Amino acid sequence: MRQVQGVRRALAAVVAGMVLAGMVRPAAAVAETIRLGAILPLTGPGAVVGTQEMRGIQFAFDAVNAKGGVQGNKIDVVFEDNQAKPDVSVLSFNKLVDLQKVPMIFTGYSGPSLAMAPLATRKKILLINAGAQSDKLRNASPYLVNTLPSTGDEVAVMSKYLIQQGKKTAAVLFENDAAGIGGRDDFLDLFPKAGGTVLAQEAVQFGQTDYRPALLKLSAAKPDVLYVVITAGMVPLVQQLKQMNAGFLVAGTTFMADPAAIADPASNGIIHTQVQIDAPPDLSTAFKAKYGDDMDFFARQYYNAAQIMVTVIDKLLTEKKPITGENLHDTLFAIRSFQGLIPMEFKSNTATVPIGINKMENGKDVTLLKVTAE
Amino acid sequence: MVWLQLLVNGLVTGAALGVVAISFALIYATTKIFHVAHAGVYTLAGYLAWSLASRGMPDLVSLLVAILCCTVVGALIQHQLYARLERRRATHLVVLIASLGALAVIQNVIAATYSSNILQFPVPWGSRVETFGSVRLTWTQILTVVLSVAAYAGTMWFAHRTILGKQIRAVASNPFLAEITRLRPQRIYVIVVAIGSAIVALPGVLVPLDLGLQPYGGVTPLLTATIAMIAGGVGSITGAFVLAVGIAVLQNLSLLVIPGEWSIGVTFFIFVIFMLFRPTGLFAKAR
Amino acid sequence: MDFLYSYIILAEVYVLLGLSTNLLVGIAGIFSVSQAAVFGVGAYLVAHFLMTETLGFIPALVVAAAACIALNIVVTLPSLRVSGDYFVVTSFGIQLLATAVFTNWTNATGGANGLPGIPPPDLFGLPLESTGQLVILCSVAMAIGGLAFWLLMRAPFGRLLRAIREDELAVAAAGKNVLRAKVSAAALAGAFAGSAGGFYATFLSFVDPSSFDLDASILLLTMVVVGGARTLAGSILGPFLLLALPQVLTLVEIPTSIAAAMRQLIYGVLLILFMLFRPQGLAGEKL
Amino acid sequence: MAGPDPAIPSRTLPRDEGSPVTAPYLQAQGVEVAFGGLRALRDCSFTVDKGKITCLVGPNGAGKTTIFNVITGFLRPNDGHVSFQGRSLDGLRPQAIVAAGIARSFQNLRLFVDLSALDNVMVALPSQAGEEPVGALFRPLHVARAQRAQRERAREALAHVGLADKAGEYVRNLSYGEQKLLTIARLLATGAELLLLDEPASGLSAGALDGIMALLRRLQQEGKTLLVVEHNTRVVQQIADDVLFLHQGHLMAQGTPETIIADPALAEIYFGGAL
Repeated sequence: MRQVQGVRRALAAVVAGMVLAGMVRPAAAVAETIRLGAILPLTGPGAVVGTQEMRGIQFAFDAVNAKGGVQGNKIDVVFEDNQAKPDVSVLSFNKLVDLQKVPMIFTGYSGPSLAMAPLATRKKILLINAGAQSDKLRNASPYLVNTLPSTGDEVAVMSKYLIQQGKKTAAVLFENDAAGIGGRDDFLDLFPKAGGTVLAQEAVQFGQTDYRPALLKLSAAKPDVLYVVITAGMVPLVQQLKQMNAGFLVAGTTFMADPAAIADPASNGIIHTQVQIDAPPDLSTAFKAKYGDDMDFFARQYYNAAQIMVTVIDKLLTEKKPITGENLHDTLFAIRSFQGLIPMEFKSNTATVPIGINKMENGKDVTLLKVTAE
Repeated sequence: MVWLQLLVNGLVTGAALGVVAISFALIYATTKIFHVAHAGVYTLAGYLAWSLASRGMPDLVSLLVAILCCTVVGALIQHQLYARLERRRATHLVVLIASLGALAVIQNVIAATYSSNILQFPVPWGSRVETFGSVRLTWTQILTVVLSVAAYAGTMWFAHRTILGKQIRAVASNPFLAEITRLRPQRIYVIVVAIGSAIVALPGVLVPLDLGLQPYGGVTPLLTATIAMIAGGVGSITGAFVLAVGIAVLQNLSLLVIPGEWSIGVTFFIFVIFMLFRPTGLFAKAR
Repeated sequence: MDFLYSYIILAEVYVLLGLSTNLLVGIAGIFSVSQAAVFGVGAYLVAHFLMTETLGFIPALVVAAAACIALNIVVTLPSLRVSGDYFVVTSFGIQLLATAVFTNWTNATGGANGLPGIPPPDLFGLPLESTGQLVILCSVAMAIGGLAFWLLMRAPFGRLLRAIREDELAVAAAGKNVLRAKVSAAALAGAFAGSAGGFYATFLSFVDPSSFDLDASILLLTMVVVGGARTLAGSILGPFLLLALPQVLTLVEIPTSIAAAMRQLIYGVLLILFMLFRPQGLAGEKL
Repeated sequence: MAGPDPAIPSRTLPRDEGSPVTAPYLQAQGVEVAFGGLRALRDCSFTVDKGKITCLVGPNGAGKTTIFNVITGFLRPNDGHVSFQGRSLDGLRPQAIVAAGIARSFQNLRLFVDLSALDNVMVALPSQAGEEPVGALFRPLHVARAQRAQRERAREALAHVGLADKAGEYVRNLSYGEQKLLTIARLLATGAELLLLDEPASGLSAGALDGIMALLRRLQQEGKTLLVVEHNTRVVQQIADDVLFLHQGHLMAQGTPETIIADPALAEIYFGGAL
């Protein structure tokens, strides 16, 4: 009997739980507020990047709202923490769409974005990814738009450059997650196509900053160049490379451009491709004043993505169309070219942006040349 | 000579890990509490030292203050949490879950205060390199080895040569008997967790000095240290230290034969197999 | 209503997992923190069969459950050999080993990229695509799981397991086969976890290693603890409440930059408070 | 009342074809047990006769509980053999030995404190339907029916030791004397015919002591054989048919209570050694 009673009580509590779950932020918001969503990792190891992304978005919309909003409409972004996990992302997606009625959502990280892509197609919700670069994101959904090139584009540019410089043998150090493995796969494919040979590869776990064993093993293969696809922990990496005093060139992707690593003298001579996105000095200063951190690559990307949304919403409001996911999507492709922090064009779901080859020198990141990927 | 550098790197990592292992072993052997929150104390030490160092405090002062704070935090966890649970006659499982809760609290207080970015210590001297034949070590690495071995020697001296150390070992071997002889185990427990926390603060500062700070970064070192403690035989400080060094060396050298992404998996695989065939550890005394 | 539906579906999947954890941890007293690994194997297997179109959903589920029965027996084997905290560490090891396999066995699991595009579940060839249909499917599954759990607990088998949790030796002295009962409990827990994995994979249409890591195992444990150990009511209550908790906490006004860490922090505080003041959870029995 | 109580299941073992009918009921031969350097049992040999109450006495550390552990399969001897009704028990697991008809109690009771008295007894009932998951899941009605019958048998076992009105009580709410009786009810539920009792009378009040002794006598009359570890010489004198005197892991003497107690050498060991 006790058991049956318990079950009844449990059922009551389940109902209560559902009610509580549904209570999120009463929808009695001000009429002229446009509400958007963002699903980013704000806790866990992914939070390093997620927090910067959140700040980029918040910073952009705060500025817009301070000036009275878009045609008088304030923009409010509801942030959801997905801990970089796909299942939490799906739950958050449904929550934002059903309860907050958001027409678009900012995402980052490949796994969560891929998990949400089918839902976005089905519900016609625009997903803007300004952080993840997995090649699979290119065709995951017509409603998933990437404002930065995929890793493959960067690898292609770098491979060509390396061969031109006479660096024909390479070793790969990659992070054992979607971003790192994607980059490794691209490199294994594209570097030989450009005429080079990959001698060795070694993985490290995300956030595991002791690279020494992997670096030692790779250097034993005596490559001309070490290609690095790692998203966090750059300062220990450059210091440990310096410690080894290795004879090879170190090359990487946009991920390499961690300001703290560039500032460290140990990074001298490292080259990397750089998805072009610059912040004017006054913007950087204001950002640093507000958050105490530099406006890094991800903050700039999401700031830029937020500005793209402002442009699209502005046009929709001018045309007096309702702000739905479908309209946002169509208008984005109708505008096609954007002048945000960097000029970009949407020929497909993935923006075409110039890619630079940079070299770290005496605490500065110097652009050697710029290429526009196909 | 790749293997030589790998071996030396393993010894460096292992020395720091060994100190984590002996601090945990000291606590576990005495209180029998599986103190997972120890990983939080370990992480806290680094952040405290970083706060002070980046505000211009001398490096040594930062280290000592961090050690002092961790001692207090450890004592508080024992006195406010574990002792209360003990009075309520909580099972092992309950204490373990409470400890997991305490770990979550410490980690997220850190994450909320410092953000979850990887932080670097502002110590330019740390990455300076010394060359010994074909082996190259940073100053931080050299300091890590020296201080870790000193911490091990100090702990051994403390446990075997001081009255308090002997009392602790008495309580560890038989809390009931110790109670009759009026050693007051609960008081000893607080002292032991405090001392263990002070010891773990050392690698807690030294390792991030080399590799950077992360709020959620304490769990893997603690688990590996736990494995070392069990494999070394619970109650044996030397066993815990030696096994920790051994595991770190093996993890480093294993790269010569297996891809690096499998090294953690292989470590735990060997451990699981080991537990099936020799569950009392290599250094355990015959009973 | 999709949000509510997906909340219910996910909670129901976790109820199946909670039943699994409750059987193993709460009832048989085998403190495993590797249930997420078994859950993951179930998910990957069902995903594999559906993506290669070798089996329909129900047969795939059956095969996955059978495989997880075998697997769970193997992973709980050390608990028959080592006890208490030693098994906890072994179990941690098994969990980390499983994560390494999920992440690195790229051919089978898609590696860190995961497996996208898993087809929706079908009932004998009839695909269930809408969330509404999935809610019904998962509710039926949860009802079957709950009924099975209830039947097991009221049968002599349930009583035997409770007795084993209290005193294995006394059970053996009463002429019962402790080993067989424990292995049976592990097998059942494997069946529950494996089929939960199948529902999870088809609902999300995507699996990757992050859903089956140590954090997932600990979340699962927390659900059982908060809901309450050893009862059906507790196993249902825990998942529904814990999945709703983050949503409720968004009602509290805290700065966004630290909101997430604060949420996790509250989570840890809850764990501690429950252990201190209500170790039986909301609707369970004393742990 | 003669013969086993019909309420309590009893099992007899088919005898080995070759063994003579005169094989001792329970026999230990040259049992050796060593823990590290300590020899807990050395060349320990004795027999126990069917239908008798045999008391096992000796100073602390003589190996009394160790021999219990050996007989019931909890401890593998380093050497030596134990046989029951002519059949060897060597290498059998505890549950197989219970099935063969030998069950034991523990000095520290080892009751299931979070279970009711009735459930404590029911755990020990042999071969119940629904004791494994397949039966529990797929034949629930059969299991429920069988449980009703089993519950009756458990109640009768409780009634037998005088705990009929305590069936629903949790163990922690029972007095120490009641808990001791409950361990005996649990033993009876196994259906074993040879009962090994580890200090059933220790720590009891005089009244409870008499109750236990009467109960042991009654069990003997019902056809059970009892092997009892006991310190209290008064209890030994009153209930024992036969006494085994164990010293330093070896059988020193065997005889009636009178002869053993009258032996000054044994008394010296017993009382001298105890002090």
